[in-house]
Amino acid sequence: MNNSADSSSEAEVSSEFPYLEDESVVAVQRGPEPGGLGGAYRAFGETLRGLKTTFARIVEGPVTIQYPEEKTPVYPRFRGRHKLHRFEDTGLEKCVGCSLCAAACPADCIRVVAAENDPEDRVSAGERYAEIYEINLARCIFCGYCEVACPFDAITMGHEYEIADYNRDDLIFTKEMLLAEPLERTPLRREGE
Amino acid sequence: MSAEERRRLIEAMRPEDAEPVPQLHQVDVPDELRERIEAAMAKYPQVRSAALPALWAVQRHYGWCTPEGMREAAAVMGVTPAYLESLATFYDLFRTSPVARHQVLVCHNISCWLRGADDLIGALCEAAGIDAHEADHGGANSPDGEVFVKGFECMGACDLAPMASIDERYYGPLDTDDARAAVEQLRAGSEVLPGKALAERPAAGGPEPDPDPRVKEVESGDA
Amino acid sequence: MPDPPRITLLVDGVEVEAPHGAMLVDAAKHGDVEIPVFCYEPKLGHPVGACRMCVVEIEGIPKLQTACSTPVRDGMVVYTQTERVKEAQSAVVEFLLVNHPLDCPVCDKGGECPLQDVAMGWGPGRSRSVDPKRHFQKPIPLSPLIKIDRERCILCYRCVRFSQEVAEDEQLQLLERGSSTFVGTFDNRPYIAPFHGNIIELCPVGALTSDAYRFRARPWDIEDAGTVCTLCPSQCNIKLTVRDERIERVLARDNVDVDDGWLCDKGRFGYQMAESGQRITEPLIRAGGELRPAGWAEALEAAAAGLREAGERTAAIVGGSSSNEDGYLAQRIVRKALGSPHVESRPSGGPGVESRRTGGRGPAGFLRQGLVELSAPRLAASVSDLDRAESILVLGTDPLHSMPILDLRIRKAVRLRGARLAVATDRPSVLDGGAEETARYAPGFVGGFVSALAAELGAAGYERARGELGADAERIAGALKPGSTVIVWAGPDARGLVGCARALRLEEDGAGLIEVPEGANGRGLREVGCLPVAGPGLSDVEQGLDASGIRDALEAGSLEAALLVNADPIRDFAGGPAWGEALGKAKLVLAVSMFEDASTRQADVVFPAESYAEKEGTVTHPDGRLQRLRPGTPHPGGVRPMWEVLAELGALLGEETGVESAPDALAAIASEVPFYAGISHEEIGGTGIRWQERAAARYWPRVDDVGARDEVPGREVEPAGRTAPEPGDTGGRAEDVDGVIRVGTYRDLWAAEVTDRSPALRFLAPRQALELAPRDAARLGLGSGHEVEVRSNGTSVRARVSIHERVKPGSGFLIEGLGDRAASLRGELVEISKAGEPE
Amino acid sequence: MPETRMLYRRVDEPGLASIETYRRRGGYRSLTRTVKEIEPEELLTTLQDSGLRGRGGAGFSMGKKASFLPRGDTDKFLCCNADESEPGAFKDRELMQKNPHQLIEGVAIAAIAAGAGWAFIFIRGEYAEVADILEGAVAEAYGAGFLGADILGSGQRVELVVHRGAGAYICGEETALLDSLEGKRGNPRLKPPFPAIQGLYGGPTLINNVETLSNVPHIVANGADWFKGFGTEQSPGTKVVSVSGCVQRPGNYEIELGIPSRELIYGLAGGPPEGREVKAWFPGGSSAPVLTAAELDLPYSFEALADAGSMLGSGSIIVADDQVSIPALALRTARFYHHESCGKCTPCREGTNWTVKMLERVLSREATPMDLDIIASVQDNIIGHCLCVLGDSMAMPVSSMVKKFRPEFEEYIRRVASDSPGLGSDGAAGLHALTGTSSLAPASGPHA
Repeated sequence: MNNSADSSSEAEVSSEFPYLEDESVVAVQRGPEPGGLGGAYRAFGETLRGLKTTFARIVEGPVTIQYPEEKTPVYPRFRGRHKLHRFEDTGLEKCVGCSLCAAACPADCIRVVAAENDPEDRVSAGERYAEIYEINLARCIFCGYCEVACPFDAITMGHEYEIADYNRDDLIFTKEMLLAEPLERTPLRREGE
Repeated sequence: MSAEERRRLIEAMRPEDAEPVPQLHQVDVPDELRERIEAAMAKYPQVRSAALPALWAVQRHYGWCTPEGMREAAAVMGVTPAYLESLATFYDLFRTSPVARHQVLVCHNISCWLRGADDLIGALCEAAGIDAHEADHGGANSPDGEVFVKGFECMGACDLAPMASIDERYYGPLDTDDARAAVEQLRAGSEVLPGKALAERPAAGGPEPDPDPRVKEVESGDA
Repeated sequence: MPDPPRITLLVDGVEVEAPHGAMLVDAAKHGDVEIPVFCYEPKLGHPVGACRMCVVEIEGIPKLQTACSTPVRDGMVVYTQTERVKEAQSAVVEFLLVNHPLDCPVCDKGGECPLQDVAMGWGPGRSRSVDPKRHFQKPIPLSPLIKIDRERCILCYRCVRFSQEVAEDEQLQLLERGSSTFVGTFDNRPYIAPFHGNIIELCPVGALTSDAYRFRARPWDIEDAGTVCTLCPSQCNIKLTVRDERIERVLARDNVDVDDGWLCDKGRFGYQMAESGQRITEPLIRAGGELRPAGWAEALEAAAAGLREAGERTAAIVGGSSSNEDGYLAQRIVRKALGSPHVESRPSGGPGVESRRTGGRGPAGFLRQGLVELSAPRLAASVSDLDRAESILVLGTDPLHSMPILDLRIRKAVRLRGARLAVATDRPSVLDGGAEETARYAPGFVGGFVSALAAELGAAGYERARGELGADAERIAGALKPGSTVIVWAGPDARGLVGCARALRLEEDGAGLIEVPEGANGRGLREVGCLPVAGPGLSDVEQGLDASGIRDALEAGSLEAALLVNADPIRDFAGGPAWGEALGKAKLVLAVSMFEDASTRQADVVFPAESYAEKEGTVTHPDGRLQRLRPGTPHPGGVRPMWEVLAELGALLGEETGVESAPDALAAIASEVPFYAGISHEEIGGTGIRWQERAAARYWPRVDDVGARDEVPGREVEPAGRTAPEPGDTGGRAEDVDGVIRVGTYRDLWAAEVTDRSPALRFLAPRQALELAPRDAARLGLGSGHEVEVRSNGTSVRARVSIHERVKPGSGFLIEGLGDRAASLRGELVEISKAGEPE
Repeated sequence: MPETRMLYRRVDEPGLASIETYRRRGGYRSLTRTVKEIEPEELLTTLQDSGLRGRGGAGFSMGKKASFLPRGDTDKFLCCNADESEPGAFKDRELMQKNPHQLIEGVAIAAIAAGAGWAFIFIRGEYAEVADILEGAVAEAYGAGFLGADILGSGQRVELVVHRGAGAYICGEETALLDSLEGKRGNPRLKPPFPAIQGLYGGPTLINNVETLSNVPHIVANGADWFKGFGTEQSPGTKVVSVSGCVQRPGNYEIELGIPSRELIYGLAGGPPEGREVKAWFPGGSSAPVLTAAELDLPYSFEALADAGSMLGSGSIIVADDQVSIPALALRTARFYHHESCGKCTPCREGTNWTVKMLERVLSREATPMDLDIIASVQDNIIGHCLCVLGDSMAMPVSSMVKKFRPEFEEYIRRVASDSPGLGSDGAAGLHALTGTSSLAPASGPHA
């Protein structure tokens, strides 16, 4: 750094805050004199603003969602329960059992056991398919890394969030469950909602 | 290959199917072939140098490097047949599939191509009834099994361009009429392209020029 | 060998110290600089510089140089990070990827793939190629064990070089040329050879994959567990790939002093035996003629009761795969708790059992003395000594079958250093091709040959033999002198070897003996006391019966109980089925076994055995290296550590060992085996330690302590009552007798339980074959594939004829270990009759 | 300017290939002198002093190469490289076909100079008839005592084997030749060690070209100073130049180096056919970067051609006239090297393969302007990065063609947009593609 630049920046600082180094300075900002309209505004202004919101909501009606009869809508990029996909044209599974999702998973909740395709009776498009594909949703933290890791877009995060169950074992989702067309029960939030 | 085919293939694989060095009693080597190979083995300081001569001998004997021929040569030489097959597929002049009686290799490299090699191949193939593209990309046999035509890389006879090597003898320069004639002659078993053979061609510089005075000296002796 | 001097070079501006003559790639590692490689693999011999990945800039040389083939010099200045180097390296990656399919998600190599690593580290990041890639038929079987995907191949030639320059089978070759080159075999035959599994590990891409491992796991799914393979005496260091507590694969764990980083296919694929669903996983007790599951307490009590009753009329047979701890505790139970001297670990027993006709057994005194002499630390060669010896003698064994990894080691010495190899065996050896001299003696006549060799080498007290035997011995002796020699030998009959050792001065550096024992841990078991003639540390003990003695005594009823620790004598021991009858007569047979086999069928109590993958303990390599077995997978079902079971059994029988852990068991051994004194698991570590190199080696018993006699060695060892071949008698005269040949036997590499129990290896299971010389076959009117019956003294074996050119006329060979009586015919003159036409 | 015939002297004399005629013309006198009068050291000095440079392509001093071989009793070997496979080269063929004994005498003398007891002539398998002639001549020479265990009773031993290759350009590379001679695939070896130290069967090996060795009897007969009276100071002696392609009299011409190239192409070889002009020419076989018509006046010598960015190589000129499509020529060139690449090292194996694919796309009009840059960059990535020079041999001429005739390449690419079908997608299309005639139709003019 060169010296001239140094000194000039120092000069700027000192002109703005002339007492920076030497004295403690207390700055006092004075408002308008009390009394009159100004005084009334100062006393009730914020309260009225608050009441405006209150009355507006009264007019709007109740916002409580009657869950589970009604569902909370989610944003389009909401990360809910996973889905596995098939190719639309051939019906083959997109997953080739590469285990990259399992590698990416920070919660270690995905288990993939691969097997070799029989070219006569294919499960997936490549040489390899997932014979076992399990996600332990009890452990899943819904971070979406599996989706990012997947080289074939075979796994995506869906919108479903109603996954609670009575038994931990039932939270281990198998390939068949993940491949099944999920019941679209979760409404999406509309634009700007 | 389906999984089922593959499974059958694997199940059919027996340890004895592997091909280590065959023993002589396991093969039936024709005497003439064996003599040729053994003569070649004796010519070199190390036996393996005889690998190319051995393959040449197999090719001369069977017309091409048959798997059985390579096994026989391997048994005589004490190497694995795989070793010989590796060589046979490396070198362009060895055929590893059945080949017609007469072999016509047509140069399609730069000098010959500049002077019409593609036309020559076309004419030869037309006369022999062969697909020219196939002949130019790997070689093809005529349906009657008489002529094999293959587009070949430079054969070191650019002065004859466009040229062809017919049954290991060079002929050139050839035009499309020569091509038709050559195929006829091969089929008929008569002399091929008289007058076009390399052996009959004089040096390009024409008749012997006056000897350079400095060179004369070398030529003064007699036997 | 002295370490090469160290030199200093400058790599990317940093001073790096490296051994002189090291290749730049390796030297740079000393300075933490990684130079990417594909084709370079020092295990394969000389570098070929083909992949061009490792180019670097060297000051003073205008062209970029391949670091894999450039030896470092003092003061060399090397740049690995310049623009020029980076461009060249990224160009090579781009070129390689022009034809590589990039099917990483489905490729087994994904995640542990050098091509992935190098492409990420040094590649251009994106390819400019839009042209179609090279296509081949997708994975096709190269052998029943290996699949080849030629599209993925980057033509680094490692596999081909392995086949040509390491295993030297030359079955795997490059076919075609240029960019059409592919790896293949002759006429699309399978590539089947004993070491071919190594090419899977060598392949830097997923072109060669293991059929058994295909798609089983990803590198991030697995754990590695280092241990030692105990399927043969090679005791190669291995790494188990474990997923979900199952072994999915076995990889080599480089230990240059043991295995050079190679594995045989038995070791590589034999893990399936441990994972077999047929294993015995709980103790069994025979009740009403049937074996039924029982609890450990019940089974131990039943065993203890039976043994208590038999007392000193008990014999123990300890199988070769047992650890030192198993062997030590078993002999301790038999010797101390039961007071019986009958402990044996050698399938062939002592000298003399190889032929009923050629002689009886030798005196036990010799045996112990011979052992002490021949196994003495000063005569012991290490495996690495083969890398230095000027000549190598292979005597009486074919390492391919008996200790496969030595076969590669010997080939390496011959190929890379030009070591002189001499082979003296009865059966043609696969090493013959590289040998300077070979000698064939008739089966069973090794003793005569060795004595003749000792005479030719100038040992005192041996007479030179005449005739063919003398000439053979002279040729072999000529190939051995001068210079340091390592003798790799096997066989119960070691007469004359002491003389050879003295004459060749094998006590000097870089020379010595390596005995190939019959069992995987043969040497360790011997040293912890599993011998009828010697106790732990080869101590002097009351003499017991050897294997055939035990069998006879069981049959005669003078022995009542048999303890079979990891041993199946019916399959593995000389006598074979005769053991079945002997065990049938025993009052108690206690078998420790992984599987139900011929011997457990005669057992009254069966303890489930551990596999080597579950075992904790130690084994001793034939060159004296103690190595650790470390559990890689949990014990299945009710299987328990064998040291624990034996310690409890001992306690039930009143022998408190105080062993409560595997280290305790080793400590107990170390306290009784003087030359193992003080050894611990920590000291053995990951790569083992040779006890000969420890201070305690001085406690090796002295020869005089074991009562060496004054006679010259050649005579003293002559077994009593034996008709030794006369000097000049080749022993091979049998061909003169019409229709009669002398039979030798050998243990085929694949004649083992592991072959039957591992689905991947099952296709290799051998069928009994009688190998004959072409001349004998013609004389007997036999052709390849004919079924014959081989008979002698009422023993008969059926076999298929197989004709081999290098079999000595008059000899024939059968395979041991197939559960028939072939081993009983060893050394016999047999009659052969045709029993069927070829299939 | 006339030829200077030394090696080609009386080349068309009937029967020159027989030992009688050869001896009548003074043959084998040099060998006789060698074994009877000259010490090997003196012989080496003569060869070194003569300044004879290798005629195979690299142009290294032959005497110096021979002097690199270690002395002593190790088994040494001499290999004569008669695997003449470079497109455009055919001089060795004619030398062996017409005067085989000159070569055999040269081999024998060089073997004695190098102390090699074994000599091999590695002749390409395509030259079957020449190999037959050579084998006949070798048999004659053995019969006359000029070869064998005891040459002319002198105790000197030279065993000579004619070894036939089987069709692989790469075997002309000296270490690949050694591998092939050892019975392996002809893959070049890593150097060092150089063959002079560790060559055939691991022994010291001297490798020389046919023309080089054919010079040897003349040098021994007349001395080094006489030899230096020919040619230039840097490369004395005569040089056989093969001229082919679009010229009226293709063939071998023995000249002294340094004459103008125009003299060779137009004077001796007659130039392109009537009405045509030289468009591009390879001065040293197909692996030399091409030169243009503007460079026809360069002196034909190692130095001048190197200065012009090309090389003399084995001395083979291929002429392309103004009717020739340079992209098609580039493809032919690239295809040859792609076909002949042994496949051992990556840049050559994959680089030649990729270049061919790209050039095929240029010719089938599926390329984009970016492809030309990629082609050029791929050539740069090959040059200097391969195990042997084969990769460079493709990259250099292709690179030079793209550089010097870029507009012509671009024209193909421009036509993508306007898309004129009819030339077919086969990359072979078009010797005269630009002129609109199909390659399989007879081309007009003297080419057909």
